[in-house]
Amino acid sequence: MDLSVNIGGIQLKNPVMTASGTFGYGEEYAPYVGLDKLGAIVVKGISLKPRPGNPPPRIVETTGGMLNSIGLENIGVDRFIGEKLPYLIDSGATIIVNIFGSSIEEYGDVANKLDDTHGISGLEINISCPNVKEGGIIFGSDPHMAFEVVNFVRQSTKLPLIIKLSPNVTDIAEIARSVQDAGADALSLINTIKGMAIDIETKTPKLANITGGLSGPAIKPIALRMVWEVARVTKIPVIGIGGIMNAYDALEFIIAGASAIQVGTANFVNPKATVDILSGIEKYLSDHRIGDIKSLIGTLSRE
Amino acid sequence: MDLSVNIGGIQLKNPVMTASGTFGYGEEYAPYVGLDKLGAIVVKGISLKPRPGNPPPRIVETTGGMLNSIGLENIGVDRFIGEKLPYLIDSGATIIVNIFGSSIEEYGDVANKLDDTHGISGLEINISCPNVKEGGIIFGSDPHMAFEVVNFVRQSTKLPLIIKLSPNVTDIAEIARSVQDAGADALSLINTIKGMAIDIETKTPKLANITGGLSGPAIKPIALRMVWEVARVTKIPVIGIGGIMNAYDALEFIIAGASAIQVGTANFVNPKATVDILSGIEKYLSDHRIGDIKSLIGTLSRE
Amino acid sequence: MHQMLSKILFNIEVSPTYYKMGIDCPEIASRAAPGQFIMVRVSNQLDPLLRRPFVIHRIQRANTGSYSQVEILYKIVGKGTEIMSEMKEYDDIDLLGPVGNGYKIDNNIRTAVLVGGGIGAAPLLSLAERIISQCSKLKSLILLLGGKGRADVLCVEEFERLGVEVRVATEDGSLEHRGLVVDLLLDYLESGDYSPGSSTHCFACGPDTMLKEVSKIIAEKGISCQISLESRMACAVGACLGCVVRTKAGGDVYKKVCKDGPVFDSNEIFWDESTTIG
Amino acid sequence: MHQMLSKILFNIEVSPTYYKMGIDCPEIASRAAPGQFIMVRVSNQLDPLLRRPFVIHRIQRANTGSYSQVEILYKIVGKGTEIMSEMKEYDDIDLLGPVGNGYKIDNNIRTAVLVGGGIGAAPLLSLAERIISQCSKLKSLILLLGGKGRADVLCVEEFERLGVEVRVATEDGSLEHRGLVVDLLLDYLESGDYSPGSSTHCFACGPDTMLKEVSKIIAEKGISCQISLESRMACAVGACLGCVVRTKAGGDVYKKVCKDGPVFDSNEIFWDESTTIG
Ligand SMILES: Cc1cc2nc3c(=O)[nH]c(=O)nc-3n(C[C@H](O)[C@H](O)[C@H](O)COP(=O)(O)OP(=O)(O)OC[C@H]3O[C@@H](n4cnc5c(N)ncnc54)[C@H](O)[C@@H]3O)c2cc1C
Ligand SMILES: Cc1cc2nc3c(=O)[nH]c(=O)nc-3n(C[C@H](O)[C@H](O)[C@H](O)COP(=O)(O)OP(=O)(O)OC[C@H]3O[C@@H](n4cnc5c(N)ncnc54)[C@H](O)[C@@H]3O)c2cc1C
Ligand SMILES: Cc1cc2nc3c(=O)[nH]c(=O)nc-3n(C[C@H](O)[C@H](O)[C@H](O)COP(=O)(O)O)c2cc1C
Ligand SMILES: Cc1cc2nc3c(=O)[nH]c(=O)nc-3n(C[C@H](O)[C@H](O)[C@H](O)COP(=O)(O)O)c2cc1C
Ligand code: FES
Ligand code: FES
Repeated sequence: MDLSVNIGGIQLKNPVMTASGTFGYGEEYAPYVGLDKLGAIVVKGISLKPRPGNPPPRIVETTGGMLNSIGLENIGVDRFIGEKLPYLIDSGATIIVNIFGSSIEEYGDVANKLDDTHGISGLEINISCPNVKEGGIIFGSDPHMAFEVVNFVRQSTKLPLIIKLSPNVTDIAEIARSVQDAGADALSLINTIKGMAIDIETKTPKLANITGGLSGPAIKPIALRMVWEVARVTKIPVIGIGGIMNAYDALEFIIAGASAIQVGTANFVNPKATVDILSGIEKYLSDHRIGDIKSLIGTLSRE
Repeated sequence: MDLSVNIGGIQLKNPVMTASGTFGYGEEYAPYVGLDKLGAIVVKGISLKPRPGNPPPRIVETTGGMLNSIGLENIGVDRFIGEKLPYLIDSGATIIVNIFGSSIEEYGDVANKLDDTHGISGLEINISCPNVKEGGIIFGSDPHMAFEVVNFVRQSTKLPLIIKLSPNVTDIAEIARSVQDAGADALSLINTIKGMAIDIETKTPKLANITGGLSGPAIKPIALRMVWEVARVTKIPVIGIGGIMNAYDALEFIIAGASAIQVGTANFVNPKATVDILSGIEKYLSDHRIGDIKSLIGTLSRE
Repeated sequence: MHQMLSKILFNIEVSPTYYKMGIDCPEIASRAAPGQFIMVRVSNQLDPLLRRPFVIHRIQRANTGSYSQVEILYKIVGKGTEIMSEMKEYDDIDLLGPVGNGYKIDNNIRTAVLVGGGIGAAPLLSLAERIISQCSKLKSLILLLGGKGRADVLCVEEFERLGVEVRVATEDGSLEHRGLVVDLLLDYLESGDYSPGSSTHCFACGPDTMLKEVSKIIAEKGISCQISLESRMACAVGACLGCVVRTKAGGDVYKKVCKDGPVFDSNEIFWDESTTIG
Repeated sequence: MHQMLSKILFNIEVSPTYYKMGIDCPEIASRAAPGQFIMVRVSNQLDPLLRRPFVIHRIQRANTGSYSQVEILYKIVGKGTEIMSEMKEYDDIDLLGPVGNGYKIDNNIRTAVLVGGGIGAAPLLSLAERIISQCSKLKSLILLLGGKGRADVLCVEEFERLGVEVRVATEDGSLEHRGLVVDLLLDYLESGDYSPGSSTHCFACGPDTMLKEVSKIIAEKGISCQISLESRMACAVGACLGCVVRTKAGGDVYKKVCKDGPVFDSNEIFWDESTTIG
């Protein structure tokens, strides 16, 4: 059975990846999962300088999901390279580094630093961050700004570029086409959906940051729809993300057009979620006598 | 205890309304709920001519929610007035009619017909429909088109106008301001979020229409965030909708800035949901010694 | 129609993956007719969210009125029915019902042919009981029952205890005739063991493919046939328009399975690949 | 750290809304230290979605190794704990653990003051057992226990059976001292019944407001104090960065309650109105 897929130049042994920010730097889940068994490990979003993140409370459970306002806390690209990358390389994992910045230049700088670093298979560019220079408008919510940032990062690195799209937009396919034109090698979607929860006793938001990003099975139908919308109009591989809890969910995304999938919130519920999903996919393929997972991608009929 | 609220000229005895399309024409739920006990009954969306709706399957359950692709099946405005309205008027309910059209003119025509009809307290305008003339772009996803349709309907009727906003947009506050400027008396949000589900055995969409609208508690955090975003930047009353299952949920929306709320999917789970929510709100008010619900609206602190 | 919390009297596995649940529920038992259904809330939490529909398998009324129960027969097919199978005696269960239109039973029926596929046997037991008690001219009551294997052939003894003649088909041949229940129907109609015309009625419940076949075969013989449909449901009260089925009045004239059905005259339905839940 | 399906041995109400659950779980029992916690998956469905954290109340190790259990003590506060309270003997429960850093117990402790508020008594029992078995120089082991009413004062007998001196405060005066547990701490420190300096240690668990007070009082006396914090958690393995608490190293230097804690030196924590779960 051939489970391998190629994501814009990154060869994955199978389509099951971890979603950025839900799997730490890999080592946290090593007691549960053989890191080298997965398609790839996507690490927590990294910026040029360390960032403290938002004040707590940072998470709150919702029906079938959770809100987080971690605020992209991370140790910065230098400490990542020095402290976290060696362990990951040793583990034998395929490593994808998720990066972000608050200006176009910062995106470029992080990408450039990682370009020279051994052991990294690709970058995932999180464009769901506010552009501080342009007054806080989210890069990923405007096709032109999205083009600009991807175009700039494209020139800063030779590594394969996966652009991670924000779902908080009217037309995600438009943004997708725009970053494809800017030189993206692949797309991943969706990031979290902006949401909120209120404590009715204190009359305060349940998150100190007021709003946060919704993830988990609650958002799966929305994510699946967006993956389908994007995969039909783009030529580069799409990675499906959003509420994938089990192999059935993963297969829905693959049939909708995703060449690979990422598992996020499910890791918290079941630390072995990724490997369980992988073996569930294998079982489906063998039950359905499908020899190569690539032949399942985008096979949705009645379109 | 004063539970009454005024929604853009419509006086409601309490803030608990039914959401369009989830409560039929009222009579379906009369065995469970005293229709005159609720703030208002919002009926299933009505168009100029009867519409058959989409082919089945039309619904599918998702985690904490459901997708529907009813396709706005309805009996048309004339049969509504002749066959359904008399019962509703007899019941003593406050009646709000949800309307839609596939062109600006059609919106105006329906509004105009209802303008002359006795017993209707207001109209709710569903702008989440594709504008057939303009090539299918959704009225509610573009601030200018939203302005146009509301402006036109405003001239077609003297009835109070509640504009129901679509969540499938980058910036819902922008649309809200736009329809406020066009003469809306109130806003209601959110309508369903576009989603999808796939049967991995048949490799077909679980809905015959491929995509559908997601509703239910899964979307509550998104709805609440949008209500908060809209209520802070508009002057007209806002009605909160989306995943409200119990009084706690309803109170979150009111604290976030909603002057009233609508209950949708919850009716299916608990046919007495509306009255249970109403008595839960009353209990909260009395426990917290709040004499007038209006003093609770928009009291979120730490903004 | 009522919504209530009722006590479970028993919940037993009657065949692998098939369960029978008895519920102490006079409100429903006193009103329900064969073919009507109930909506079960399987959890207090919000996953699974929607109620699940189950047709009434049996209605037991006490003369004194102090005790009367409804029974449902169900198959584990997903998470909702899985949760139900774990419920215990004395547990509370949240019900809505009775819902929908049941079978219309003509008092003058002489011959009744019941056709059930798998879990489709469920409504036929209370139907058989009602036919027996209501149709004084009844001469012949026959049940054709099909299933994949012997485990899917349900309630044969209960039917026989009522005096119903039961013929069985299994796809794997593990019980009686190897083949489909429609084979049994064709045989039966061939044999001519029935009085043609309006005194013979057919009642069928089972998978769509079976119902479609049965409808076709029966229509050719000019016998009236009532079928019990399934559809994905949300409200079950006719409000959401989610459960519709195409009718012959036109490809886009729909009826609501919950309110106009779930029992329909087989001539009404327009069969295509996406009828109801497909 | 392990994830496993374990058997529930008992699940009993010990006081209104407070339950004690025993779980047959040698993997955790053999490794766990006082102050560590487990993550419980309360349902197989997706609502509630996240695991719930519970500190280890007691560890029972069998000499033979054939049987060893952990106990948790919990209060019903929401839907997750509500579901747990309905679990029965022999039911399976999905656990992750042991998680986090427990109490650091100095072998030279002479006086140990345990301060518990409400459900905060939970970790103190295994802690008391460990102190007794580990600290050969121990002279005095005292527990100050507070609660709203008598129903919130937990496990007094269990502690007394270990020889711990227990003093109780209730806000409504329904048991012993009317007032807060911090009153008891002030009295105790006033009385000077302890050897000042490094041989006295304080361990506290309870609501944030109590911990904040205790930390302040203890700091003034120069006694070392370990506190056990709560926070909303998702992963419990240090991956999501959701559970952080502010530290004194600066308003925006955070530590992870799940991985750096849940037990912290009270001097580390920066208290403000939004510390952890507030
Ligand atoms: C009027 C009516 C009467 C029925 N009577 C019986 C009965 O007596 N015994 C019995 O075993 N089954 C009966 N069914 C089917 C039964 O409702 C489904 O098997 C059940 O809802 C599956 O739930 P689940 O959570 O186990 O499966 P899931 O697959 O987890 O269900 C997911 C969703 O699909 C819906 N769904 C799945 N299968 C069906 C189906 N066949 N029909 C309608 N909705 C479905 C569920 O309601 C739910 O919303 C009846 C259905 C209808 C419409
Ligand atoms: C390390 C640690 C150890 C704990 N030990 C115990 C214990 O031994 N006994 C006990 O009764 N309780 C303990 N708690 C608190 C316990 O986890 C919560 O009471 C429980 O999660 C509430 O779940 P619920 O579904 O009943 O409440 P809900 O209000 O429905 O919970 C909703 C959400 O908020 C979170 N939450 C609610 N209250 C708390 C809280 N106090 N701390 C953290 N998260 C919370 C839940 O995990 C969930 O995500 C501990 C918490 C932590 C962090
Ligand atoms: C706690 C948490 C932290 C996250 N951090 C990041 C991040 O740093 N960068 C990023 O691109 N996405 C981040 N995400 C988004 C996830 O990678 C993923 O896109 C999202 O959670 C949807 O997938 P899921 O429903 O499977 O969790 C984070 C999500 C969660 C829940
Ligand atoms: C079955 C169904 C039919 C609906 N029909 C309409 C409609 O005709 N017009 C409309 O404006 N909204 C319609 N809606 C949207 C609801 O009114 C509501 O905005 C949405 O369901 C979110 O609320 P909820 O989560 O409480 O259900 C429908 C929703 C459902 C579930
Ligand atoms: S299930 Fe709602 S109309 Fe039938
Ligand atoms: S709970 Fe995830 S880092 Fe602590």
